[in-house]
Amino acid sequence: MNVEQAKQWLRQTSARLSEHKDELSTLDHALGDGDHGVNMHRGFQAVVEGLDEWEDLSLSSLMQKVGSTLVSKVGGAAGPLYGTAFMRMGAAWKGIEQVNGSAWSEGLSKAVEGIAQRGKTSTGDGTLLDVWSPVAEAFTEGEPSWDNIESAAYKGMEATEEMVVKKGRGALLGEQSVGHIDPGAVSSYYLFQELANTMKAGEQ
Amino acid sequence: MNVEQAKQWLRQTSARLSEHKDELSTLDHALGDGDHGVNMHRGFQAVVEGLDEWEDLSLSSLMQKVGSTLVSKVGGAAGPLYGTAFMRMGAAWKGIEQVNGSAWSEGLSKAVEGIAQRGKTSTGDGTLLDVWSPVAEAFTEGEPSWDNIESAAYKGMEATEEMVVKKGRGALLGEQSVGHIDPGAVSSYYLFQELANTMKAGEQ
Amino acid sequence: MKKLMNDPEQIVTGFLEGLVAANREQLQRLEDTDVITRRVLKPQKVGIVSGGGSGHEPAHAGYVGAGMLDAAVAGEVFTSPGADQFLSAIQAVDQGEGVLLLVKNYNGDVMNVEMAQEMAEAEGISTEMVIINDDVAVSDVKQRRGIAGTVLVQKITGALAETGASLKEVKRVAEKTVNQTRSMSVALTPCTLPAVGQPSFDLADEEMEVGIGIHGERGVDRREVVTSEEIAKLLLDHILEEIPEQMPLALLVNGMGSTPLIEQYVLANDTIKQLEKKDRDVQHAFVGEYMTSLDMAGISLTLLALDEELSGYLQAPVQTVQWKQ
Amino acid sequence: MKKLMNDPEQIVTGFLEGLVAANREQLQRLEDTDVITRRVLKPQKVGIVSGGGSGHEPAHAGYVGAGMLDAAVAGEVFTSPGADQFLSAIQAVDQGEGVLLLVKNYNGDVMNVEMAQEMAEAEGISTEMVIINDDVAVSDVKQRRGIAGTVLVQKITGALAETGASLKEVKRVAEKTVNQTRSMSVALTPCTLPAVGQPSFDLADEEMEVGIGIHGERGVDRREVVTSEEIAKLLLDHILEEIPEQMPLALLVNGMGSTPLIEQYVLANDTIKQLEKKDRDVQHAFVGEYMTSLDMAGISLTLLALDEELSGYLQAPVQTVQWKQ
Ligand SMILES: Nc1ncnc2c1ncn2[C@@H]1O[C@H](COP(=O)(O)OP(=O)(O)O)[C@@H](O)[C@H]1O
Ligand SMILES: Nc1ncnc2c1ncn2[C@@H]1O[C@H](COP(=O)(O)OP(=O)(O)O)[C@@H](O)[C@H]1O
Ligand SMILES: [Mg+2]
Ligand SMILES: [Mg+2]
Ligand SMILES: [Mg+2]
Ligand SMILES: [Mg+2]
Repeated sequence: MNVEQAKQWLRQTSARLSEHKDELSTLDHALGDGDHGVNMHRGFQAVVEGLDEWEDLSLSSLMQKVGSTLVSKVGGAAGPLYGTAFMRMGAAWKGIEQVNGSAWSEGLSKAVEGIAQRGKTSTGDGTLLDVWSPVAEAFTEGEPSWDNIESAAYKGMEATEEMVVKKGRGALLGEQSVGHIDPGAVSSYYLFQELANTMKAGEQ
Repeated sequence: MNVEQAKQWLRQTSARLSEHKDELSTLDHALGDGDHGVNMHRGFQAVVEGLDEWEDLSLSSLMQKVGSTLVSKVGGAAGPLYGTAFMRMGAAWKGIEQVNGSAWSEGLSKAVEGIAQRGKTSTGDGTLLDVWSPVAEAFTEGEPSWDNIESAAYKGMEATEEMVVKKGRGALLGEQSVGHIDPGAVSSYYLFQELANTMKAGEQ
Repeated sequence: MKKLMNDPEQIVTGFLEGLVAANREQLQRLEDTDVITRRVLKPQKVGIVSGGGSGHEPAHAGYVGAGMLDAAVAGEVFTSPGADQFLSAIQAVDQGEGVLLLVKNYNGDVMNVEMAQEMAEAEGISTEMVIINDDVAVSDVKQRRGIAGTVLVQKITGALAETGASLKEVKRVAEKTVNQTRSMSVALTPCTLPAVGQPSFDLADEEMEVGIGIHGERGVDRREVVTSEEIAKLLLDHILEEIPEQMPLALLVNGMGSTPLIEQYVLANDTIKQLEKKDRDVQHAFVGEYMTSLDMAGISLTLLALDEELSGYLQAPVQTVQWKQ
Repeated sequence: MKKLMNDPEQIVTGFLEGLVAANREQLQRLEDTDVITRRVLKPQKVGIVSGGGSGHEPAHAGYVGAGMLDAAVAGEVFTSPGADQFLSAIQAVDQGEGVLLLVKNYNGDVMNVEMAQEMAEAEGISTEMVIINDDVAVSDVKQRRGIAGTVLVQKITGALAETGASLKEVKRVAEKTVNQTRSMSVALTPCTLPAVGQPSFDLADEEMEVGIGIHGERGVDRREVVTSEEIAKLLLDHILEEIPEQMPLALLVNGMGSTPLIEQYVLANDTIKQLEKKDRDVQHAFVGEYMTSLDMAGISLTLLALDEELSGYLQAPVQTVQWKQ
């Protein structure tokens, strides 16, 4: 992935999230306070607005910028989590203009580490980490299989439905949180699906 | 009318007002703030409760006591108006144990004077005075004709429907107050009808 | 209707008892009355008394304290208290310097106070009454109601009385303040009387009622709900017609009972901006629930044209439950 | 949904602008942020910062001023502000003595503040965070939310900081206050987010929701509306379980946004009576809208177990827009 592809990815993610804004908020209504769609939409819109201004940035700096924009504009819980993830990827990709093979797996596992630290959470807590973590694992040393990655994201998302939520507002519901898909997991799935879409389009 | 008849009158009025509480409030809803029934009910209930305690009072003192109780317990606009009317009757009947002929007309015209002063109002303003004033006039020097008195009260009450209200909350409506009977006129009509009923019962 | 209450007939009693229980060092209730007074009166001072029907909390009992009222008289909800209660308040706060009664322009209040004044006079207590009628929604000036502007009159008059001014002087300044105060209101929802349980009028989902009073009575105009900016403009247009140009202003943005503070400040913001655009100098701005109408959603705007005298008393210290500065 | 507002997305901005416009001598908004600070900081003092999602007005910006907060950070409605905003607040109020952040226990708030602390540390500013979690409705103590009790922590901490105490000392007392503060709420109606326009949950005409938070989330129990006396008992039963016997108390009766003051005091009355029946000494009682949830009707009760230290700081002078004493 080069800077242009990264931008493409962010633009597509933004469009996708804006399409699914109400769906994400409705999911959050069941487990949280019903604003996840609004938050993500606001944040990625700000990212897309920024893209034009951030023309000459390196890939690493772009990721950092995206991260801090998400912290600032998403707010809530998702802001610092997504923000940290992007900032950690940016840090991992310092000096790299084209993410390949091990850089992918390095970047993603740093992102997962960041989310786990920031959210004081681990996999199985029924959060977006349950998408990010299997996705990171699906990046092996070689060139990524985008189909594998997409399906890892999908399965991770689905798995949250059966989990007792342990972190975030959903945790207030205890056992009653079972039976609901986590909204942050869904937005993360969209993010990775758009990554796969972008990269697959580039391969053709 | 002697003290016992006066008490009978007050008891019957109280019962009548309590029966018509909602009707009076509904009328007041159109012209005012919808509480005339509640106010009058509260006031006359307090009067009836007082009657047992005020056993040894003269007719004059009883009327004064009724007046001050109405001021205190009816509150609002009707309280001082009804209260003043009773206090003035009481003052007019000082030393009189049995109201007859000219005492009636003297007492009622003092009451009317009191209402006009207290309310800064005159007949035709679409208020309870439009019942009290014709009633006072229907008491001539001789023995009262209770049928005449009752019908004077009735006509006075009815006449308020066509009037532009000039005093009280109804005055805020200006021309739009036409078409509504004044609630204070209706409660006054009940008062005088019960007076007639009491006195006619005594005559038999 | 859902309300935090016990017996609806006892809601006023509950309020008064709660207010005193929460502020025991400062307030007391006169036995067998619904009169709240300062626990300790400042000696040799004209007494300032206000009152009226309940349902307008914190008015008036919330304004009893140093720099404002000496006593407040509470009637049943939306019903003037009887003359006997006003008399009790007068007797309690008179210290030989006389008592000023600040009365919102409602027939019942005025009549009850006049009766109380007559009774007080018979006891040798001098009293004066000043009638507050700030509501420009009513075109007939004689019929104009007293609404939120009342609290500004109480604040200024109370501050002056605290200095030891005479009854005559206190009355003069109260009347001047009344003359320079104008208000107007808008309701987004009606209110519901505790004992009635039904809204005082019906209002469709997208409607607002313009020019309402504080007793759940219908307003002078009904129209579609508009933005805060437009509401500010609508009310200001009416109010400013009667406020002398050039004079600096005090602004009161008053919530009607169930309008959240966030919305009150949004409207305050639009109001201040529009006044500044017209080059009006807003010297003081107060935002909050000062004179409510039970659980009505809505707002009133009040402007007071200031001179140095009024501005000084408006800024003077005050220590009541609801207004402290 | 009827609200006094313009663009629903701009309601927070309108509030902040209105608050500053109405209180220019006292407050300012940091450029390009939703951070409100004192116009003039007291020199050589630990900075006290609080913040969180909006919709809880007057919290927190209404508590910025001498004796309480130095800065308040406002997020979107019910959404934590980003770490960058907390950082701006920290930078603005740090005077070399460090900054204490008072944070209600929500995941998002805590994470954003932690990020801001890391950034501040990188700039050499020392910070501490104290997490407030007074809501006994949540049985899992780790998940307990910060609700109205927050303002008592802010009041006490702010008063101590004003004396020039060290960051460590201020943190100690803040934590002690948190440990001794417990709250619980009841809703008679849900709230409606400006941008959503739909009630946050449905509640039948005769129902109330027990144990709600301040973000329109459902409570822990739903039942028929009962009297004020019974609501007081219900909430006190839960709260008192965790309040040490014997210690004197401060009571906060907090309106949730559209509950009229008359009802708040009715409940205050019942609460104080019941506490006194249990021989509890209510030394201070506060009644009003301190921490709201938009236009929700309902109430929370907070008890704070006092010792001399806390009692002293609770009584100390304070000069903010919304809390003056
Ligand atoms: N501590 C945490 N660790 C990991 N993910 C979390 C945590 N807290 C919340 N989340 C994620 O954030 C999502 C909610 O985000 P959002 O609704 O935007 O924020 P908020 O909860 O502040 O309203 C949840 O669905 C969950 O995936
Ligand atoms: N100034 C007045 N003069 C004569 N009667 C009046 C006056 N003001 C009000 N009234 C009478 O009082 C009645 C209203 O009484 P009520 O509803 O009990 O008091 P309030 O208007 O204070 O709610 C009116 O219907 C009218 O008959
Ligand atoms: Mg959410
Ligand atoms: Mg009436
Ligand atoms: Mg009335
Ligand atoms: Mg949120």
